[in-house]
Amino acid sequence: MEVAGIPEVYSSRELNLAEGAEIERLRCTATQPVPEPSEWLDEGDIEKNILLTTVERMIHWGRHYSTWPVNFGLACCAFEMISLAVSRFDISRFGMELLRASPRQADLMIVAGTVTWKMAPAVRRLYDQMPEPKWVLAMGVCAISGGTFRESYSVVPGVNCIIPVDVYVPGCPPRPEALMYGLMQIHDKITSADTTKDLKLPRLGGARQR
Amino acid sequence: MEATETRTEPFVINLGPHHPSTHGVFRMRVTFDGEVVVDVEPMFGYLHRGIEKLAEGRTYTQIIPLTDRLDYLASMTNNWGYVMAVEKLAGVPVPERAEYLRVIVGEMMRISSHLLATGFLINELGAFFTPLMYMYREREKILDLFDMLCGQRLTYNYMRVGGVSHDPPPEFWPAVKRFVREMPGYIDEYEGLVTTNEIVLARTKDVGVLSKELAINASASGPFLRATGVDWDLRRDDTYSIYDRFKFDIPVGTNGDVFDRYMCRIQEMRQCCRIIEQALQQIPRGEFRARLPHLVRPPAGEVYGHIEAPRGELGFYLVSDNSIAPYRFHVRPSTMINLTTLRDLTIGWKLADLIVIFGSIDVVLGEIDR
Amino acid sequence: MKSEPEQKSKRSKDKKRVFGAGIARGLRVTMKGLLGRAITTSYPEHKLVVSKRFRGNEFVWYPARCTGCSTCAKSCPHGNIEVVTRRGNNAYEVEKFEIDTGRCMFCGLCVESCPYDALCLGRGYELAKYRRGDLVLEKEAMQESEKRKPSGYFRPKIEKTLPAQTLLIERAGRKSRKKKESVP
Amino acid sequence: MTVALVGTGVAEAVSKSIPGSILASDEKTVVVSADKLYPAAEFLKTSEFAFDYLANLTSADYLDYFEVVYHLVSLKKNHSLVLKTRIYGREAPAVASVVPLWRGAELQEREVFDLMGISFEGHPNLKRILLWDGFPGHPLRRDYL
Repeated sequence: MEVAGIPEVYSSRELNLAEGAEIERLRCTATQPVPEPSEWLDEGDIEKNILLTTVERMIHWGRHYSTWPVNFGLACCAFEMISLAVSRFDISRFGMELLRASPRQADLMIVAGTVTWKMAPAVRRLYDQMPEPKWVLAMGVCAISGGTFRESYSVVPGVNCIIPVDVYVPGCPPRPEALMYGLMQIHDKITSADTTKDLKLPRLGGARQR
Repeated sequence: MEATETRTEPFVINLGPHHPSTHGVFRMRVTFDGEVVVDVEPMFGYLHRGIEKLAEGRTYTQIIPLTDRLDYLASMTNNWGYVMAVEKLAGVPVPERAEYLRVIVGEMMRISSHLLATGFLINELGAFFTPLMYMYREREKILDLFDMLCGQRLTYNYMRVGGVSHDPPPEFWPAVKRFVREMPGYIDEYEGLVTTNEIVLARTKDVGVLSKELAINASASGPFLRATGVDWDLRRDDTYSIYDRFKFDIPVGTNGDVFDRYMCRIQEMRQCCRIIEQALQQIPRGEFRARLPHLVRPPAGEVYGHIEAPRGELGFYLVSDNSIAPYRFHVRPSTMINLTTLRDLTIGWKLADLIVIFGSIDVVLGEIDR
Repeated sequence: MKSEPEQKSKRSKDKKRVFGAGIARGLRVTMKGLLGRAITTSYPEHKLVVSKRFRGNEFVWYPARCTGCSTCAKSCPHGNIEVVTRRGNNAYEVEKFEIDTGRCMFCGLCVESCPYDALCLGRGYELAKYRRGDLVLEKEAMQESEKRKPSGYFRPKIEKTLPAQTLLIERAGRKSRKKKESVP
Repeated sequence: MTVALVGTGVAEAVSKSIPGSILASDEKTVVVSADKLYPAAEFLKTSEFAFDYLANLTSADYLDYFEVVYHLVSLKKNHSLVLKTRIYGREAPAVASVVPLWRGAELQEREVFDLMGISFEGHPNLKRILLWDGFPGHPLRRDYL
């Protein structure tokens, strides 16, 4: 990286060391799975039904028909994800027009493939860069648990060690239809979520105190 | 760059590991002077899964699913290369029918892989997603056939030591015949849309030229090597399996630029169709899998088996100590070695050309990082 | 590269250019796409028939046939199958038979190695779950039922009874002469 | 069809030119000593053998010694050879780099350095490639974990 006449700010060596240190730091801290954001699953019917009905339903309806996934291919599963985006299984039918290249424009992250420790800080950063509310879909067994590479020295044993996962789609790789089914599960989750909780506003009606 | 006084301060851009044009999790640390590439440093390892280490603890049969996940766009040829190396090591004969089946699926895999390579290349030229839609249409047909054969679309686990796992069902044959009959027409369609397109020609002709000498010295292989004019194809020059029974040409480029790589792939697809057609005519009836004990236990020794995978020479180096698992398992990654010359190819070109040149090498990260 | 396209492009340059010819050509491609048969599958409404040998993301296990020999567990590349047996009268009783589909790569080696045809792969793929723990299949979640059908992977008897696969090549291919094809 | 040259014949020619370089040879392979590797490789490239293409470079750990394996091919004459060298000692094993002869060795030598811990003297940019800086140990060694 040396260009004559101009002093370097950081050498390649320093940058590599800094990257290695960050990987090691994450590797030491991320040992336990992050629990799934699934508390809403246990909510009773009555609690679910007391809503800011119309407005909330409208928001959810709009949201679940325009979930934009971030174009985040890691390994083999990425090509099934692309299969989903192109002609035969067209995800435009679900309002997921494009796989966004930037995480800032996306609200769904499809973790498609093996997450290695070297990639883990990048995955974490991409997740942090996505605007709220956001959902994560772990596609394929490598993302769910490390899969066949779980015992390897360089593979994260499940992406849920780094980021919370909403839906797990098993398969190695799952068929595009299986992934579509997973996306529909995400839609279900969106429509039955609780907006006021996301917005951290005091609930109207005093149905429940958190 | 004549006017040196207008030179800007160089700056560094990290392309990847998450970037839509890097075919996965590849990363380049690129130094630019204005928009001109001054230095490229490829960085890998973002998909390093330790397959070589894992394989040391698995039996020879259990490694086959691992090889699927090496170059996941050409799983069949990976299977093939690996089982061929083991057969060479253990001295296992392969039935005729299995050899023909391997050729048929191997060549179909090559078509499918080249379709993606050209599709993504044109995608990166700016024709966003439309060519990919065309290419995927044909690829889905091949995947359907593989699905029929072994029940998966991407990771097949089809070949076994001493043959293949399944005989194709009866409905496989008319579908393959029909596919081979129709495929040249589809290739014409792509060529009509793309090859004579002026934008494509302007962006690819004489871009990223690789010389013959450098290509050989840098151990390039596959269409990347042949595009430079080196007439070297393992299917003919180090004949393996039954390739000596087929008539096919090996397309060779002259210039070694991006366009030649594209043309090599397109013409190779036509040759693949020819090979499949001949194989379909010649295929005999009979056994498709040799009768072997459940656990393969090759004698102590070592072997280097290599085949012409869609992306180049794919080699497997195995060391056996007469146990049920290999002592050492090494994969010669074709695309990683092709990337040796990335720096030479891209310096002096602009950012947009860097993406195109990189796309023309056609990398698959699963194989590079293993 | 000596290529025909180069000659072609020269030829097309020599031709006299007609205003709007390019647009017409482009529209012809569009019309062809518009009038041809669509290849998109509208998934939740129309489902593709999967292959007869489809390796789905679930397992079908027959407790009556299983002897608890654990050949499947031995052939699994990463030890994903857990079998616990208890000595019963005259045979082993399978106490625990567990496969973690959140780790399994569905390579089918266990099915291939089963000497009693007691383990089959399933045909289901719609198995996305909200919780990681739900992906672990236990004995009860693996027995054959109306929803859980075995696949014909390495089970030729089952394969014969399954419906034919939807092939894209038959749906989107060009019209071909109907001819009786021989099976090599 | 690529002809695999008989190792003993090649070994004779190599030892004639570079005395004392051959450790062993058999039908398939030629094993040269680690300190004479570079001249031997140079001889194989420039002499009548004309090995202009380095197909594969890898290494294996036999606990007593490390073996670095070079699969050489001549595209002109269409023949091949397996060249090996042995490095004794597990602390800081080192061997000369062949990058000046074959550029194709560049990334493969870095990989061997990363995963097996053999350093190549004279390599232009020898640093970790697949794993990150600060990774403990070299995973492909037999005694790793």
